[in-house]
Amino acid sequence: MSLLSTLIFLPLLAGVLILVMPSAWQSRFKYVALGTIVIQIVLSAFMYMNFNADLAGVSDQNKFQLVERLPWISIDLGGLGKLQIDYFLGIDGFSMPLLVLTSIVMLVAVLASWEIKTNLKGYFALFLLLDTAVMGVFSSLDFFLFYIFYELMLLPLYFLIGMWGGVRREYAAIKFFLYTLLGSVFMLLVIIGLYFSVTDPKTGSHTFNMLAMMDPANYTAGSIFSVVSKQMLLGVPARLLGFIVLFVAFAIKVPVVPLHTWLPDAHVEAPTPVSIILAGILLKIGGYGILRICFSIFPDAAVQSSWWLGLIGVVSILYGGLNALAQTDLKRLIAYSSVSHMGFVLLGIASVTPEGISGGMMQMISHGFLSSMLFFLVGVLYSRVHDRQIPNFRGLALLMPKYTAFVMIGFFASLGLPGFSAFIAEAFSLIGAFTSENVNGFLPRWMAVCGSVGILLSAGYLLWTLQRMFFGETRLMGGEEWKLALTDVNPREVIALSVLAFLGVLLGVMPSLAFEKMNSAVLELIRLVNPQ
Amino acid sequence: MIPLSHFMIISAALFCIGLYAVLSKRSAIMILIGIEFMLNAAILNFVAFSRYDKFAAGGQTFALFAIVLAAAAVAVALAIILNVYGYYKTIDPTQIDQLRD
Amino acid sequence: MAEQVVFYIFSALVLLSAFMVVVLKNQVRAIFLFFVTLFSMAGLFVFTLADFVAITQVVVYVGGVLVLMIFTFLLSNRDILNNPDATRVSAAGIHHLPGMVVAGLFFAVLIAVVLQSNPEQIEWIKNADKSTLKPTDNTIHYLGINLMTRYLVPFEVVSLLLMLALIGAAHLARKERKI
Amino acid sequence: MLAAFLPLLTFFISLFVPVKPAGKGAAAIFNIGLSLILSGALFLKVWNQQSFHFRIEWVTIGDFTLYTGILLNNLSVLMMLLVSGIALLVHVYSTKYMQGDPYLHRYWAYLGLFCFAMLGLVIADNLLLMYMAWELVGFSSYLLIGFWFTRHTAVLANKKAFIVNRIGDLGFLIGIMITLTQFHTLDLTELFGSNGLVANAVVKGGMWQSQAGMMPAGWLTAAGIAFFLGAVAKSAQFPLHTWLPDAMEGPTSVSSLIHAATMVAAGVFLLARIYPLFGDDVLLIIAITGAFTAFMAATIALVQNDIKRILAFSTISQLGFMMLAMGTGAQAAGLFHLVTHAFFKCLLFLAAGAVIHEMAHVKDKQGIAFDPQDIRLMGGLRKRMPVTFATMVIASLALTGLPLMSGYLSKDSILINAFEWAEGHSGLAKLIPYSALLTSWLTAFYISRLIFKVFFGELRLEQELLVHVHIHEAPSAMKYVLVVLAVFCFFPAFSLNPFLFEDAWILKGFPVTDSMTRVNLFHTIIPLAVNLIAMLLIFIAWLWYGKQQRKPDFSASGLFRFAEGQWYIDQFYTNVLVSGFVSVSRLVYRFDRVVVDGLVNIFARAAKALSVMAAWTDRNIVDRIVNGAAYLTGQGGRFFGHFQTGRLQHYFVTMLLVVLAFFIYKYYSGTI
Repeated sequence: MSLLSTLIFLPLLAGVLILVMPSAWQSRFKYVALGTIVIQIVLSAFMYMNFNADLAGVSDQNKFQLVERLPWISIDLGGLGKLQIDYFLGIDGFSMPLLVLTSIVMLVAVLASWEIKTNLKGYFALFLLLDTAVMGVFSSLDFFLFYIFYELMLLPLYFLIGMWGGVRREYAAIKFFLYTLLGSVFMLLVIIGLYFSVTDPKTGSHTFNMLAMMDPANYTAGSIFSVVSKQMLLGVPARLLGFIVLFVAFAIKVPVVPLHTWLPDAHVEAPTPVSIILAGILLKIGGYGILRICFSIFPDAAVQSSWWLGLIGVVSILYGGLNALAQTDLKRLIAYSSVSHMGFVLLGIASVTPEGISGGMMQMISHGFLSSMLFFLVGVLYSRVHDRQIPNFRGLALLMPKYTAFVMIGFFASLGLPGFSAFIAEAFSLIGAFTSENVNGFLPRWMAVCGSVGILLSAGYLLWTLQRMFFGETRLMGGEEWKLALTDVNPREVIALSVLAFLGVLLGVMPSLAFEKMNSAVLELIRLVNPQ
Repeated sequence: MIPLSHFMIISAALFCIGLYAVLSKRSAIMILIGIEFMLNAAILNFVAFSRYDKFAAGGQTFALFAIVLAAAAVAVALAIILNVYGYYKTIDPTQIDQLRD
Repeated sequence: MAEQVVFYIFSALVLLSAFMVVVLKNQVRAIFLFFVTLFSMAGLFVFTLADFVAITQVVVYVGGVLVLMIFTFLLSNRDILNNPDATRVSAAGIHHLPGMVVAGLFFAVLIAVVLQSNPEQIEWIKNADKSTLKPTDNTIHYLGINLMTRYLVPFEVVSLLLMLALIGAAHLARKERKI
Repeated sequence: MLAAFLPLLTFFISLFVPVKPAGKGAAAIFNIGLSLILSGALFLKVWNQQSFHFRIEWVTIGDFTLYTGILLNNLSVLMMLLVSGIALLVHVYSTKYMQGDPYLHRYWAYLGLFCFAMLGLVIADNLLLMYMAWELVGFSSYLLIGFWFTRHTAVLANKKAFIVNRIGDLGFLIGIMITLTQFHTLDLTELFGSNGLVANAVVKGGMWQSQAGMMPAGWLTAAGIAFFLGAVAKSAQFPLHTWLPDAMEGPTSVSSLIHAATMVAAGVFLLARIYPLFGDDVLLIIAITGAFTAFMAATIALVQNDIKRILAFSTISQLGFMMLAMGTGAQAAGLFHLVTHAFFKCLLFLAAGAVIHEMAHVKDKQGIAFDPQDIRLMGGLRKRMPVTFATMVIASLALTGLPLMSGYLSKDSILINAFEWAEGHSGLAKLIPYSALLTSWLTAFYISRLIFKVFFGELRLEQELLVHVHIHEAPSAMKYVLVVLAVFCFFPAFSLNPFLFEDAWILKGFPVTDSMTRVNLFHTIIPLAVNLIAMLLIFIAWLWYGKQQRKPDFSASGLFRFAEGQWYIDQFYTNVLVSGFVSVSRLVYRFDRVVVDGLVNIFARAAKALSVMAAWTDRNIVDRIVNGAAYLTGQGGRFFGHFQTGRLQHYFVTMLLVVLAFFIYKYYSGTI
């Protein structure tokens, strides 16, 4: 077993272990999970240390690291050629930071899982299965394998929301499930189309290998997605259509504005650890997919539609921000702020400039840490009094000074205060979007200007919340009872929050920790998308 | 010389009368009698054709077997009928309908 | 010519008595008419030059089967015995219809077959000049030889079977019913 | 470098080291003192000598490497000295002023953070770093304004301050984006050095061209305006000035440090840093904004009754002066005024703080509910707090710009420059120097109104509430700070010649515009005009407020109310913009719920309806068919079941019928 496989399947093993452990050991499940995640963090830290930043990756297998390629399914289909699916893993500058992010966010989620009281066996088994799936998504390079992991994520999430969630959990779970499934079903069509269009240059058979899909030379002449033949489908160029379908699938995950409505519901109803995973990791899969798949496989279509992508990004930023301003539920507010923040990712990516894509990636990482932190904070409050309505709280700073300090760190970090990672991320996304007109002319400058208004909005809603909930004289809806229940953060929570806050600051002060690892990959992607 | 076909016609008629008895009578004994008619009709044919097979005498031999076996069968059948009667207190086959669903 | 007449009389006797057997309501009478039928059959056997078979018929059927039947009848139909006068002919009941139809149809088919076939023209009958029985032939002679040579195995099997059947019958007719 | 990071150390010490507040205070003072010494050393080393630039690689994105580091030149060392100096004084002052506050450790931490951010701001060598420090300054200001977070108004004020500043930050960020796109660097020396990229960029054929890039010329103006927007927010210029008066909710020591001396000056500092970027039209906008703000704030200050608010508006007004100076090309004069203003305004605030401190004491001790900042309740404090009185008068004179004072030098330099500049312009620009002149007269009036109301006459608090209160001189730590600051209000600190601002050493440290020659008529007339009329106004104010003589009642006039309502700008923002925004957001949310999510739900409902229909079809048609088939089979079975009568004869009949049928069929088919 090499490192990546270990990273992927370790949680699965632990999950199985939990399943076979007797239920009488319920109280030990969380320590098993915690131990697993800690090992995972050690492994991913090791991976981070040994990552060679000079190898670009993206479309060249030789430039990937920790590559594992084993033939997995190989069936001779007679007239249809040979079905070739590889167990193909590898990391480059895009996936590596997200793997590290995943392991850290998982740690926080496990720490937040202390609040889960019912059916622990099922919970932790599903939790670790989810971990496996996410790790797999970020490291698989075979499209089929990717799809399997991608779908595998849905299952535990559906149950985690549907079984351990809030009042309307079934509605939220089904909404989430259907939304994501809708995207992925169409994705499957495109995958099959790609499969029949692409041949592996070595074996000559059709392949699901993503890297082979990135090279126009591998497309069979006259096939549906062939670069040269310019097939039309439903009156749209087939490649553009394929791009759009894949983009929609990932855009649901990101989420971008018209497709975002699952997010507030899912977040509000999900239990805290699942919210953390949702916001911290799952949204990133959308961005990652756009980079790894949409842009790399359909670079020509990406160039054509970058203007629209940018527009969607800007709309998401502003629309999410305005929506967040109107919320009275703290969790919902943060959920909408996620929409707004993930808009920066899209805007940055759409610019196809080094600054923009790096900024977008940074925003994903940063949002991973910060939104996890925010949801964790909401969870802290919710676990104490089972209420999250902003008007029901006032003057919490007097009762819970440490908690308030963490909330302020979290809020100011996510509103882009310099010194925190979000600032670097948003600034570079915007800079990328702004320079785009000079560099390649994809995005007009006003988009960056409009996008920057989002920063203002985020200050608005976060500060307003801070003012309404934490400052002023203490006045709680639940009266004395709440006052007793609202104890300050305990050591476990302090550890989880400190880790996140520390990482937020670390990346804010030394962004090169992330940038230098992904730089060559970013440049390679840009060369692939926009070869000039 | 009586033509063979006459024997055959008589045998056919007797067979059908026996058949009718088997199909319609309400008494096990009468059914048994019908069966005997049919056997006799068959025996008649045997012996009628046996006239042209002097040396082997197959027809007559089988007629003898048939008669003897019929007697044995009657003995067994009557024993069964007695048992049925002891069990059902009737020998009307229409009332012994445990085979129905 | 007289042979012909006697044959038809016997034939008529057979058919008529058999018919009466099946249509008579009174079973006692029916059984006795059955006796008449069997006797007439023996007569018909004689016309086929099978005298030994005819005698066997009389001995086995009339002497054995018929006695058994009457016994059984007496054992199982005491109520009918109490009222032996119900002599009505009852062939018109609706439940007789299927039997009648089937029997009629069968009869039609058989007659058709008989009429269509031409037994005298069958190859082995046509060429059977030498092996045709003559009224003067000793049938018992042939039968005895055949039974002890050609049909020895069937003969032994039949005898065994006969014994088994009789033992079975005796067992079934025992007093203690264990069915 | 170290000088900047010491206050950060304070921040961490105060937050995380568990010592008594007093110990933390001592540590903070020690740190900032060390900062001051280091700044002084640096100042001596760098001032008017070669500038010092040190940088390291920070991030590399693509082919673009962003460096970070420190740039020390005349401007930054001057600011460093100023910031650390005033910060030290305020620290010392705070030990007494904030004594006994339960959250004192937070206070020191925030103050440390602020000093760090401010020093970082002045020494940053690139725009991005500067922006970071810039926002951090805003953030620490947010923390300090909301220091008493249980006060509703304080919390509202800090939120407002941050958000308004955020608007400016937005401008700054856009400016950075434009600069980066155009020049591919953010380094200040590379950009704005004497032979820098900005200077070499030209506007040709409607395009703004530099060595690295090209943009439509409109973006040059846009960049200037964007940066200026940042400065407007930070320096509380119209229309983003409304946060500053509200910011007075913070502790007075904070107000004096942040909202009078240093942070608000950051806008001016920014303009000075990136001065070469501004084109003529942007400069004109800056000048007009400055002049208008100065005038507006002065009129408002005339009628306010809250002592700190008066000073806040005065600050806004003075910042307007600085902006005006920047806009009229007198960069040096603006900075000069910045420095002098820092001292006298800080002094004014601290003195006012001493007064408020005493009043608040009275409030706490006697348990009387009144506003300790209301000047209508003060009066006659001259005898009870003589040192405070004396220092405040000195500061006021400096503010008014009377001879021998530092303010005289700096203000005159601005005014004279403005008049000279106006010579070369026409139209609206002509009005600017006159409005500045008018403003400086108004300044004289409102500040003397303040002085006379607070220190002369009788203590109206006693008169109105009929109680006797004890008001003492400020504690010694505060007193000495006041005295030190007062020293810096006199001319010798800046120029040996009390009448000729041209001799001021600060002015010589900066590129001087060519009009700095004493040939012009303005140089004699303007100081004279300013001072004579100012004296007259002070006399009137003395008559009205000091002597309590009958004065015309303006309070009913529209203009008075207009000024008292602060020109209703704030109300406009609250009622129109903020609530507008909130209702827009509600609307958008409704849209989101009803339309976007509604659409999804409609889809879901449609799908559900479809599925209901399908279910109906399924149940009533498909299932009916199936059931029908089953029923038919059942019936057929039952029908055929009748044949299974259990009667042997029936079976036999059937069997024979089949045989017969077979025979008949065979017969007719001819095989038999």
